[in-house]
Amino acid sequence: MPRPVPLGEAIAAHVHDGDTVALEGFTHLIPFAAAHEIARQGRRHLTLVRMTPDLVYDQLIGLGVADELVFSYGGNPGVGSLHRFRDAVERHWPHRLVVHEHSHAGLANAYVAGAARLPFAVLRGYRGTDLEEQRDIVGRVTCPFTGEELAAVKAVNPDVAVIHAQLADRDGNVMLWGITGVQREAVLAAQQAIVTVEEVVDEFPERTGAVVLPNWVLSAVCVVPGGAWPSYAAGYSVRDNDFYQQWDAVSRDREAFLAWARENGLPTTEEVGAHV
Amino acid sequence: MPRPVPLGEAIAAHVHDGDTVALEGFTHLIPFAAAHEIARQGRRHLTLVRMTPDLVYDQLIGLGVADELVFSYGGNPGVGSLHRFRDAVERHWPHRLVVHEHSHAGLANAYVAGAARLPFAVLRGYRGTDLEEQRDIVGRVTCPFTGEELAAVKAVNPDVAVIHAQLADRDGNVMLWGITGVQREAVLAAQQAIVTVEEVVDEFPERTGAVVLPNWVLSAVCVVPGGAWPSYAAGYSVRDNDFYQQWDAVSRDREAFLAWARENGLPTTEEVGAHV
Amino acid sequence: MSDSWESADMMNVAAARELHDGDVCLVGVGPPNLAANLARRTHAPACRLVYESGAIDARPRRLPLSIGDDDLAATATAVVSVPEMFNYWVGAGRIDVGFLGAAQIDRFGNLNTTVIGDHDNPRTRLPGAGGAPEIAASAGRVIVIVKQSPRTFVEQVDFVSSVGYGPTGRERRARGAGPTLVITDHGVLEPDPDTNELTLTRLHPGVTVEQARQATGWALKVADSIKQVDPPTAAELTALRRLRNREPVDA
Amino acid sequence: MSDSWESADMMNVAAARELHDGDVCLVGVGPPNLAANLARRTHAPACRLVYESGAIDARPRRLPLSIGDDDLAATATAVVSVPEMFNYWVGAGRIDVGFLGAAQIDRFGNLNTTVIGDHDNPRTRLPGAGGAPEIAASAGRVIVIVKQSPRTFVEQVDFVSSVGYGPTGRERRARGAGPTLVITDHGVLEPDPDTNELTLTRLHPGVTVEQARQATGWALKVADSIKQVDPPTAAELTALRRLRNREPVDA
Repeated sequence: MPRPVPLGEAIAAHVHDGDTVALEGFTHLIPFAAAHEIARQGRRHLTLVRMTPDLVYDQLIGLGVADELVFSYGGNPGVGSLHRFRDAVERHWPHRLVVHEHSHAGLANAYVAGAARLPFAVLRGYRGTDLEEQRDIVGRVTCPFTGEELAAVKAVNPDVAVIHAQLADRDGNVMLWGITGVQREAVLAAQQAIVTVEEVVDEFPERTGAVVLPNWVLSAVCVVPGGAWPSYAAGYSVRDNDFYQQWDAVSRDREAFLAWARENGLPTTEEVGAHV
Repeated sequence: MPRPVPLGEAIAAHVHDGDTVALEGFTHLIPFAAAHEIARQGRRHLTLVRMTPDLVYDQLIGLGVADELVFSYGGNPGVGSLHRFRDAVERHWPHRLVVHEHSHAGLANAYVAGAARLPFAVLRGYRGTDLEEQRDIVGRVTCPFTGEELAAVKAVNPDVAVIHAQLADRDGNVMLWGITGVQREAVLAAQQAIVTVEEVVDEFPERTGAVVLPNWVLSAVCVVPGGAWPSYAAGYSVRDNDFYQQWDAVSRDREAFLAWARENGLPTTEEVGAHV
Repeated sequence: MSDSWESADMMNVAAARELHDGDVCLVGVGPPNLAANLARRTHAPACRLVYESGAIDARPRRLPLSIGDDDLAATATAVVSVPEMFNYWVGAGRIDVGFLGAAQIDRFGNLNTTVIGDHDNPRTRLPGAGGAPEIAASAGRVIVIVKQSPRTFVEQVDFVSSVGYGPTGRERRARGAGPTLVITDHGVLEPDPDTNELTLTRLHPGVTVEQARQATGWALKVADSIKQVDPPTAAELTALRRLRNREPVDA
Repeated sequence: MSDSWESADMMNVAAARELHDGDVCLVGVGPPNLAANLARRTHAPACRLVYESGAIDARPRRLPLSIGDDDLAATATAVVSVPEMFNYWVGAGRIDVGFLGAAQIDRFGNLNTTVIGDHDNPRTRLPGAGGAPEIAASAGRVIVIVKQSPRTFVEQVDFVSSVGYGPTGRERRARGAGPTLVITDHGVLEPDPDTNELTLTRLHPGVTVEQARQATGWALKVADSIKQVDPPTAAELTALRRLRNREPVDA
């Protein structure tokens, strides 16, 4: 269904309990609205994949949506900790969160391998770090030509990728520009892809550095202006840096967090039930 | 020297006898002018790398510039054979040409590995083909996670890459668009990179799909309008399909070829001397 | 408009008919280019043309002369780099149909586009593999378009550039189904469901089984119930002629 | 304008001074971001800022609050994807200087940004590795910027997120030179040429060797001829204050 569909329909159709879901967007174009819809629908037991969990996963983790997290940098950029993430890892609230941890280069290449439908990718890096002890996702390969040993990462192939973009055209093709992060790879690595966009246009403008995704690799396109708030969509909005600052206080305290969830109609674990 | 320099200077400074040189451009933006300058300066014993040798390498091979060729498809697209290439391989005229042969996917990934300064790249493909018998450039690796055996290609790292682009800016940054092929990877895989451009502008326009290369990965930028003729530069020229047709007759016959070389001031092997 | 047509026309028309609306088709130079664009101008206007030069959903207004024509980039939904094309699109298995040609083909659909004779000292140096090995391995279905002759349909190919079903027909271990159709100027061959041996299953109008046998360098297997291919329609021949004349699509 | 400054200012100024015109610098969040932009606004206007978000030659007009600010993309010569950034730029060794921070550092420059305590059941969960392991491995020089305290300068890091010179100082087998400088609020440490043990080689104004020793969780090696760092100049302090106030560059 590449033509615009309501976001609720897209999430209901494609995101299921227990799925591996990647919501991508590197600081820019983070699909917050789609994340909140996933939470609103009470999805549980997700494995969440994202290079930078950021506030979007801090919220989902606090709400009890995720059982596992695949990531490479879990901070509130420029502010400090992700407190819901820390609470889940350090004190198992609302439940234990299992982490699978990469470097940026590692997770980016795991998506690259996934997009190419290769089982692994080769990179420099990891060597000598304790990240290598996660042998189910970080391994080694030997170059058949030089004998050099290099790091290998297992491919990531999410069930669903969700991204936010600036534009769709009438055929449901999608265009994003600015910092495009790893979104192309996340979409192509996934079995299903959902895209929220700022608006639909007749024709795409020229944009250096833009990523264009043809409609036939997308499962659903939803028109959600402002769907990246409090992150931003270049050309449409600016990052709400105040919200990122304020989140530190909200997320630091379980009660403050639960109040925020109630205010935003986002059900918590007690409301959804831990087992579904 | 990123500021515009004369093409002759750039070739003299950076392309040496015996070098491995990649002139890239996939049908589009083929750096013919730079190739002719290499021939004009009498370079010899080059290992030429290019996915599609096309007329540009048919000419260099006929002129005796190359000892070896790394490639993946050696035809005159839409017309037929590359007769100078065939004559060199089949009848060793003007001398024997050693070939190292990839598929497109293989050579593209060899550049990718080269650009990342990795010793090899992994890909699907090659399995079961006789191309695998070239074990110095095609190997196998086993996925450390799944046990699956995959093809590996040895990285390509040319001494020099040469490309043609539409634009440079006043700082010597370069922009190309349209079919951009493997040029980004060829430039980044090489030790030195020379770019000929159609023109210099104050500011780059917005162009979806453009590749922008910062001046600090380039050794020289030369202003050579029409430098891709008889191939084309999108937005500046169209492909001279007639020349591609006519080349079939010129190249089919050694005498006709030598006459063409003389007319164009391109020295042949006898004129340069086989050993330099 | 004339109803006269040649065996090469029939080959191109038959190939075009195998493309369906919505199919993602990887298009190479030569007959594949003609067949894919013919399909798009006749029964399958919504088939998606992908060129290994990087053009995705190209809608060429005239028949492109090469796979790197500007018209392909200018009309495409997206243009990607060649490495991305092969890694994320072809190798990842996003191509439904790959059209391939060959200088030699054997009874198990293995293809040679590299050399006649020895690789190091070839009698005839052919263009080489290009994008074919990965298309042969990864496309959902591979359709080979090739004129039938004993020189081309050989007992053993001199060089395996692209794998069909392997030396004995049982070695294929790739993602896609392999060469599901070989369309020639004589008819259509399909792999036997058990042995993968290419079997003549359809004949073009005016061609006999005996002619097809004579044009094959091995003892050609013929299906029990061989089908007749419908001759080209007037619409198909008109579209084909216009493509060959490089008339723009809206002329 | 005041001449008063704090030890954190000195740390940032000292870090900025290590960047030279023309250096390609990979900039992360926090102090590295401040130091790199300070260098660009003072003595090294032509140093090249690369952000792991994909911005190459970014010229931010105000201090970016994150490494993904629109201003970085809008002012960059080129913006590339994150995989391309790590594969073709960072991993390929195109970065001259990488600035890194750390929650823990040991005497051989190994860095922890992952956990305090056990990885599976950490006492404190830190953000994680991010881009640091590959920057640590591949940048020509690595400059660590970190405040000195016994909690941070530890005998053994709880988790090796990024490799300096390895557990005994002799295990480094990476492309770049490793942590050539550790800049703290007390002074500057450099690896011993023979053993790679971090050695205090420079002191910030007003800091004593004894204070530096007290702020270090191991028996700190001190260079025979320790140098004094010049205090921040008025120009440096002004630029630093303007950056912190997020004043635009041309204001």
